[in-house]
Amino acid sequence: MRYLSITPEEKKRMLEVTGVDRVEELFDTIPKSVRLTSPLNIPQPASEIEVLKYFQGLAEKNVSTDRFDSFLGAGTYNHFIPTIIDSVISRAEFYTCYTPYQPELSQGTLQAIFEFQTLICQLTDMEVANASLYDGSSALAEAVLMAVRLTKRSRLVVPESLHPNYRKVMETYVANLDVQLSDLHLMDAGRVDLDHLEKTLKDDCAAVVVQSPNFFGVIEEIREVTRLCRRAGALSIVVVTEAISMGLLKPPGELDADIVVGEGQSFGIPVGFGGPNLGFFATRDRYKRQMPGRVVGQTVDSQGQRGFVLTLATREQHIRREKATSNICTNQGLCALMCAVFLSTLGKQGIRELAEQNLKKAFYLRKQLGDRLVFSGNTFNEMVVRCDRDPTEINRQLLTEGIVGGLPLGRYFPDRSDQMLLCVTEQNDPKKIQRLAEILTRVEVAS
Amino acid sequence: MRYLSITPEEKKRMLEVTGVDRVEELFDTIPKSVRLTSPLNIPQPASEIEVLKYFQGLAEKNVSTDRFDSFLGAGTYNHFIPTIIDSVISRAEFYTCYTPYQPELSQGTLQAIFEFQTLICQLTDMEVANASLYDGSSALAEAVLMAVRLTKRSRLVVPESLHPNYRKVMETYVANLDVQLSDLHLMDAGRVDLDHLEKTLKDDCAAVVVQSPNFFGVIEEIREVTRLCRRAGALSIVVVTEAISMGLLKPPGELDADIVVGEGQSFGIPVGFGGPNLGFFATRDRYKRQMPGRVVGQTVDSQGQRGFVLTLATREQHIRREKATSNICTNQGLCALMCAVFLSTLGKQGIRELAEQNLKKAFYLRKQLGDRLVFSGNTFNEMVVRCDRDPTEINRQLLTEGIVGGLPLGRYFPDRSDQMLLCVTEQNDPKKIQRLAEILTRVEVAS
Amino acid sequence: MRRTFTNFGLEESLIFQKSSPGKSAYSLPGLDVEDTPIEEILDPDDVRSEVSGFPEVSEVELISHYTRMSTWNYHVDLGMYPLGSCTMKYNPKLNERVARLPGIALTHPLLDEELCQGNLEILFRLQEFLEQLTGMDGVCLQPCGGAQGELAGILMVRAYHVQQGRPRRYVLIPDSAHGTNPASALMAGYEVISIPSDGEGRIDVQVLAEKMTKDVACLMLTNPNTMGIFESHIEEISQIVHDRGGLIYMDGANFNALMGYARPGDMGIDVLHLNLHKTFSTPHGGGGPGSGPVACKEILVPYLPTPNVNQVGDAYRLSSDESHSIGRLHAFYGNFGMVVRALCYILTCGGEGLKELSEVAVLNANYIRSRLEDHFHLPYSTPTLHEVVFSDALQNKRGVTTLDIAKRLIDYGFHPPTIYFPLIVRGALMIEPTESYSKEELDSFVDAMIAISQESLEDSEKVTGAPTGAKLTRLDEVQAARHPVLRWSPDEDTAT
Amino acid sequence: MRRTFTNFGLEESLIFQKSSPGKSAYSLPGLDVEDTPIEEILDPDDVRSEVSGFPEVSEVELISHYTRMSTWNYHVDLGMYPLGSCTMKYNPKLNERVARLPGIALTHPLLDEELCQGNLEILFRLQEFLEQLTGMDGVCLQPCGGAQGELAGILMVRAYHVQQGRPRRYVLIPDSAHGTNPASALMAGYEVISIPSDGEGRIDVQVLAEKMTKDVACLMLTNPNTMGIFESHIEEISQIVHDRGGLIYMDGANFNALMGYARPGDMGIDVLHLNLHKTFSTPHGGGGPGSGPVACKEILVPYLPTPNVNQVGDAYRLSSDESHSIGRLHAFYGNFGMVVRALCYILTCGGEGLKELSEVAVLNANYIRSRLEDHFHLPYSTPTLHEVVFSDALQNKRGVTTLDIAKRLIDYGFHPPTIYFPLIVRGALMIEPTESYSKEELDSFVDAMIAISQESLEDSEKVTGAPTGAKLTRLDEVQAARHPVLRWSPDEDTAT
Ligand SMILES: Cc1ncc(COP(=O)(O)O)c(C=O)c1O
Ligand SMILES: Cc1ncc(COP(=O)(O)O)c(C=O)c1O
Repeated sequence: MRYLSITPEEKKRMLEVTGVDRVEELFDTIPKSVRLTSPLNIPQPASEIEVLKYFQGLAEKNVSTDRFDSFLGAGTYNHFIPTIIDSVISRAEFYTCYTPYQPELSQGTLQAIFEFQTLICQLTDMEVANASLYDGSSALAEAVLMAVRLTKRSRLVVPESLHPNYRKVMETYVANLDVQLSDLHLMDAGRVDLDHLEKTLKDDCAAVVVQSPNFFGVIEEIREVTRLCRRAGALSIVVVTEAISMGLLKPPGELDADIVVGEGQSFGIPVGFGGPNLGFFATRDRYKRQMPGRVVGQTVDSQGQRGFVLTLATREQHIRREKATSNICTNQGLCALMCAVFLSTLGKQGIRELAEQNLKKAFYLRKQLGDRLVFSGNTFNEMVVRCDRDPTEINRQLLTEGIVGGLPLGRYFPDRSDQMLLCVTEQNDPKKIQRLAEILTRVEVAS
Repeated sequence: MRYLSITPEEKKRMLEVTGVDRVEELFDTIPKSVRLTSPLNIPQPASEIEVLKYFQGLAEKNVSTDRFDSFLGAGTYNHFIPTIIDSVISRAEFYTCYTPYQPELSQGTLQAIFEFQTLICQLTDMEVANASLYDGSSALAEAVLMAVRLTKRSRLVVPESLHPNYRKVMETYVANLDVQLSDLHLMDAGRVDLDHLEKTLKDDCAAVVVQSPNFFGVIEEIREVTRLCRRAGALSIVVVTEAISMGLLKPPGELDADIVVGEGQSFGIPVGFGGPNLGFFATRDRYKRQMPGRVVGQTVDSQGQRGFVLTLATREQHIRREKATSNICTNQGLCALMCAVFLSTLGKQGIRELAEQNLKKAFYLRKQLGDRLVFSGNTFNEMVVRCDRDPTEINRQLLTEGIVGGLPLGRYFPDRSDQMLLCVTEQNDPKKIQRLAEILTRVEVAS
Repeated sequence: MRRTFTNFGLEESLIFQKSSPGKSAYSLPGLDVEDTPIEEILDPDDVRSEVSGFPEVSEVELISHYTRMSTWNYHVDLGMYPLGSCTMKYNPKLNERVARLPGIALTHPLLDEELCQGNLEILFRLQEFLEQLTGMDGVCLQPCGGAQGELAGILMVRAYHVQQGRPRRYVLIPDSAHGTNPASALMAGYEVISIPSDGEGRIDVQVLAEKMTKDVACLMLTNPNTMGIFESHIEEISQIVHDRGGLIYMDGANFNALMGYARPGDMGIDVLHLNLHKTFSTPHGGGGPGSGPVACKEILVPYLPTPNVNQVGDAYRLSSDESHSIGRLHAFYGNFGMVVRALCYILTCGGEGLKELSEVAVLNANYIRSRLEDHFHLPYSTPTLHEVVFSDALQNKRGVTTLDIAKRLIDYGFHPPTIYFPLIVRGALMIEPTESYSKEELDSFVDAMIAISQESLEDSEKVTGAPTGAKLTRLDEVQAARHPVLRWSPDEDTAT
Repeated sequence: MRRTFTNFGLEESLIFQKSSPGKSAYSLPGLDVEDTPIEEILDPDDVRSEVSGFPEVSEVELISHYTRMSTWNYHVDLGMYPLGSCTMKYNPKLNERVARLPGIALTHPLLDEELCQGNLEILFRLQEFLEQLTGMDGVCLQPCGGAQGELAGILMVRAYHVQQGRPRRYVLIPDSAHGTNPASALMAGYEVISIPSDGEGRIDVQVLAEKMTKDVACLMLTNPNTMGIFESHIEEISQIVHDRGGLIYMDGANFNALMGYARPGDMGIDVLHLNLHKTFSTPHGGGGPGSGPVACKEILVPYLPTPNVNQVGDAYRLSSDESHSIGRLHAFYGNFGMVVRALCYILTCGGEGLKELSEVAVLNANYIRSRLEDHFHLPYSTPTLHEVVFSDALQNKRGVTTLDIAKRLIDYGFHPPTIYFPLIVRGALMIEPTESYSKEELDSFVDAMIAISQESLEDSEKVTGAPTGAKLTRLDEVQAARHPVLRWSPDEDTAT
């Protein structure tokens, strides 16, 4: 067994020191009655070659973006990943260590996370950010819990344009707390109906959630939302699932958001069948002691040299137990590092250029779809199209041309079963975009 | 340009310090008359995405062993490569440093090479080994030069069963020195004709070269060759192209060889279109000061701590210039590291087991080929088969079944144009071996 | 041979401090569609100005930035990392390679089921293996960490009770439990009742019996517990809890002690979580991502989070029955990449290998215990499995604390054990060697511990002043918390 | 900010010292064909006993073995590595990724041409680009290093002269040349005549003119030469050599100074080698593999090593005309993996990028020269390009040598420059910064050099006793050479 380093001879000597004859005796505290007597029903060890072949075989049963042009978005985005990210995170120094409990031996991780926190603050234009949460959806759930704690109110206002899976996760987290949800309608533009919001916002409202660009790709009027929130004493929670958009769109912080959460997968993390992803969480300085999750802070050592530590631990489960701001312990550290490398690679120019390419390539499709677009509001790189055939059937056709089509919305919204959510990124081939448009608009062309 | 780290602003300040106005002035010592005035006819910079796509496109135009079952050997072998090798050599600490000229900053490389030298000695059963040469063929050429230096004789005896490309490289190296080559016949068994050798071996003979397993896969009678060499005062040079064979076959050192050279590619190095490969070179202690190439030795630092350095430098070009034992400078360091990791991974048991599997799987094919085998001598994992159709045509048929066939020997030996050299390794699927045998023996079966 | 020597390391400023205009590390192809001006696409009011403060550096600088920083970390590939409760075992390189296969890593989570059968098989097989290993009837791989697994489990307990008529009010948790347990119980809407440990370091069954009322939804038990001690009264405990209609949740963080020897499903456990990043060798990544699958008995299967994978004929399907489920915990399927690695590990080890590694993990811990028990105070003499908890009681007499011992270990070239946890041991030193390392490495650790114990008696300043051999000396955590500096900004930057 | 701090490193014994029976790091599938006993296949006399001394260790131990050892190396990703003549530039990660694409890395060299068109295109395109860059007419990518490139080139020169009637006898080589030049000339059967350098650090044209007889086959010139000085009289030199029927070989190791500025083909060079592992960013790998393509003018094309790649219509073909070729230098096509990386680099940089990087390389070297020339003796005041050579003349007055300065740089966290080369400068310190690093890094190097110069005057023992900050102090190279221990063996093992 190549993952074990003790020889039979050594085992014997160690047992002697331990004072038992057979290793099984070390398990004597487990009552016989609950012992497993049969061998595990798990196959014999497989060699490296066999394991590799097995997984390669499975990989061939998937449709992956290295072989197909994909227009799926909806919370997971197919973006370019600079090669150096994997070089950095493949250093065992980064990926095989634990949460940096012992700062003297973990300054590499700590400084990287401190930089990550800074980058997230800069991008969202917020004051503080944590070291990551599991994903965008649980980050939203944590934000909502924080808002309830802070405001001591119990109503949450949630628009239809929130990612339906985010809504579900949020519902799971608040299910057993004394919290009510109010739905918010959409306007034809595909944005939140601000009049409806104004009416819904009462003094029992803890927070309003708004996603922008929203699930349908439409850019929300965040400034108006935060203004209404301020007036009602509710907190505004802005959700971003397509983080690249922040390279171009006005940052939620500038629009007076109280909490900004979202998914950082677009920043250098492979689509990876949806995980590991990266929940980010940013808020105002005044709320930092109510923030969930780990935070790295700057300090000095006993000789006055700058160093970094995990801090504000009194918010956390290992100190506060049931009084903690969250139960989270392990987070998505390495994904935060990937994100930091990504953002530092792109830098000021690159993040803008990348966002612009997404905007313009999506617009290139948008223009071709014309009146098939369901919503009139401005979009970033996603859009909803109305189909005159079953979207699933269209997707089947697209697949034969090497294209993975969009997301049939009927899966989430029965009244939208003729609609499809499309995403265009810098990765899509213009020819495939054009072909997609052709097929969607039925100007069939021999291919 | 992401590989440059100087800003335009810094450039200006640096030019000031340097005392020139424009960077072009720094090139003023190049006469105008020989300056390049037009831009280079090399395309515009390509982005990472574009470069990747370009190479992926090229990769698809190749037939590679991840998608085909291959029976090509003949000096490059398709063996299993443990995953940890790439993990180790992908550490920048190993792959981005130079030849360890400054031992205090290079102990990692130096100790690894010292271990490599030891492993090669153990495997060949020789006393000293160097830090690597370019490949097996140039290692042979260097061995021959060394033999000429040592014996001050000028005749080399070379059998037909030597890898033809090795022979060519050797010829290139000795072309302008006062050296004569004598050919050695083969017996029906596919081995060197020892009687002919005995007759050929005169007192002008510097060395006899013998490859085992030889180019046709047959195991040579090395003991007899070295015995005849001793008697004639010539040096014996044993060449090994399929290094895995040493896990099972009697080591040349035990058979009294004077110099053992060969190709270490089988030890953890990808087939890689033939390069980088790994020339290894081992000899007797008494000849160490005539050995070509770098050597690492053990020593102590000024405080008596063990350490390693490049040593016996007085053999080398940077000290001895035209009196050096070879002109080699850069060698195949990282490949030597791969080899060391490979051999340490397999260890005593693994190298044996791997060699046995090669032997037995090749034998499985051998048995099925029956009287189509050209040579009767024992083989390790290669063999020559006689075809009743054009070997190239057979290969074309095999390809349609996902099989890359053997090497048509007509390429090297016009009189063997109906023969094919086949190699079977642990990587070959038994079903494909069987299918290969069927097609070669024409017991055609509907597939 | 000594374990350590001194060497130089390279300092590195923050990436923001290396930035200057005109450097860049990225490259993008030119826009390959027509270039519509942004104003024609967006409301100019929606467009931001440049991201102020964002770094501008070259690729070369980035690589040396991270390479240098990386050298400031201790890590598993360097040597033993005996952080108790964290199971810092070797993270196989093969796992990493498999998880990066393009056909696996580059798949979108919202693909039609037909287009991701390979991934669904991966999920399904791991579900099955974990059921086998734990003796449970259902598994959901969605939770992204142990804590989220706990939340899932307790939510399932609650859903079960609701179905029975009422959610009940309390969760019983031993005082030795990990902090995530009470925190998770609270998030599920429960109040926590703490159960003391008995003189053997086990849950006090007497007290448990008293507190276990009809208002208690469940007991959250860690087994083996955080002392490394198996809760031998598990059957009695099970009887007590179940008799009063309660359920038992097991924190499976210590599952590395049990594989092939005992299954929670055979000891009355109703629901548990595992940590793939502990027992199943997926890397900790400096804090994650991990994965905390939840497993349960038949009665709780309807409440598992959705979606999960089922086998229908030859095909794998995502479950669609959400009627009783507690719902979703993740936008997609959790940390799938960790699932791939764990499956790769299980296939590599095989059933017998998993058992052997639990065995060696337990042997190693007991060997360390035996070699150290003359030098460090052992708060409980009860036999332990995969880890052992000492205290600083002996050293404390000379003013040396657990923190000092931990920091001094750094000077000896080791990552310290977990300290001050579990809370029931004053000055706890929780040592978990795992099965990975050689006897030479274990002995070297033991020797260092003994040397530190000696130093504590003879030369205590060496210990209280440690570390002196690392990049930094002890860090001022109080200042960090009192005057939090949580991000770089040009003005606050005192370090340039 | 300081550059260095002290940290602990971990020791590691030889792999053989970690070995014991019962551990292993490998796994193989079971034999999947019938298991014939070995005696039935082989003559038992041909079968060896076990490989005595071969290591038996676990995968975990192997990984920590190499990981620890790796930390003892200084390397390019850590910081500036100003090893003159070696062009230690950044090795792009993208190159590494591309070279590992399975469709490229897993191809057999003896595949039919039709089955490896992708690889042949790679070879062909690099041949073309190198022709462009050098202004030459033919390129062969087979040589595995600069030295083999030299051998190839001189063999071609010889073949040419043989074709003209006689091989001639001598090769002229400046005394500043690299040791491989005379060694290669010898291997091609020539005798070497050394040409002195003039007062400006260039080849003495006067002497050249004298020595350049009809018996001289060629001049081997390095340009810019090993002083970093461009041989400005190149046209005159060319005239002299060619007038007497000789040829000029150029050692292109310093080509990083010239890209986009000048082409050897435009200055009378007949044949040259390049080092892909210098100018074209392929990694040095701790000593190789490198790649030393040879390029030549039309008149020498027939003599190029074979095979090479030609384009025939849409397809790429291996050349088959061997009639005049000097033959093969490698069993296959040389270090193909390095060819892939170099092509990747050229495509990434583009023509303009390559020019810019030569520019920055030259700027950086001149900046360092300007900042250091008040502190170190500059043997020649001639302007230099991509590197600069100082001597220890000033420091030597206080007993401090070049070796001392080099070792002291280690304590400052830098890899030393090349030392004692070129031989024409006593105590040479040859500094080549390359284009990769930031001004901050260059300044930090300059500051360290100045500090050392100061120390040499004020506190010379700090310098002569260096290094003290590395893993080891100065190593005894004399003992190593006098009593060579070139392999581990159980008895000679004094270190356990
Ligand atoms: C006993 C125990 N329970 C729960 C947890 C929480 O697990 P995670 O960090 O994966 O959320 C831990 C982690 O350290 C633990 O040790
Ligand atoms: C000027 C010069 N010529 C030739 C060489 C030899 O090149 P290689 O090491 O690639 O054989 C070198 C290498 O250092 C060199 O600097």
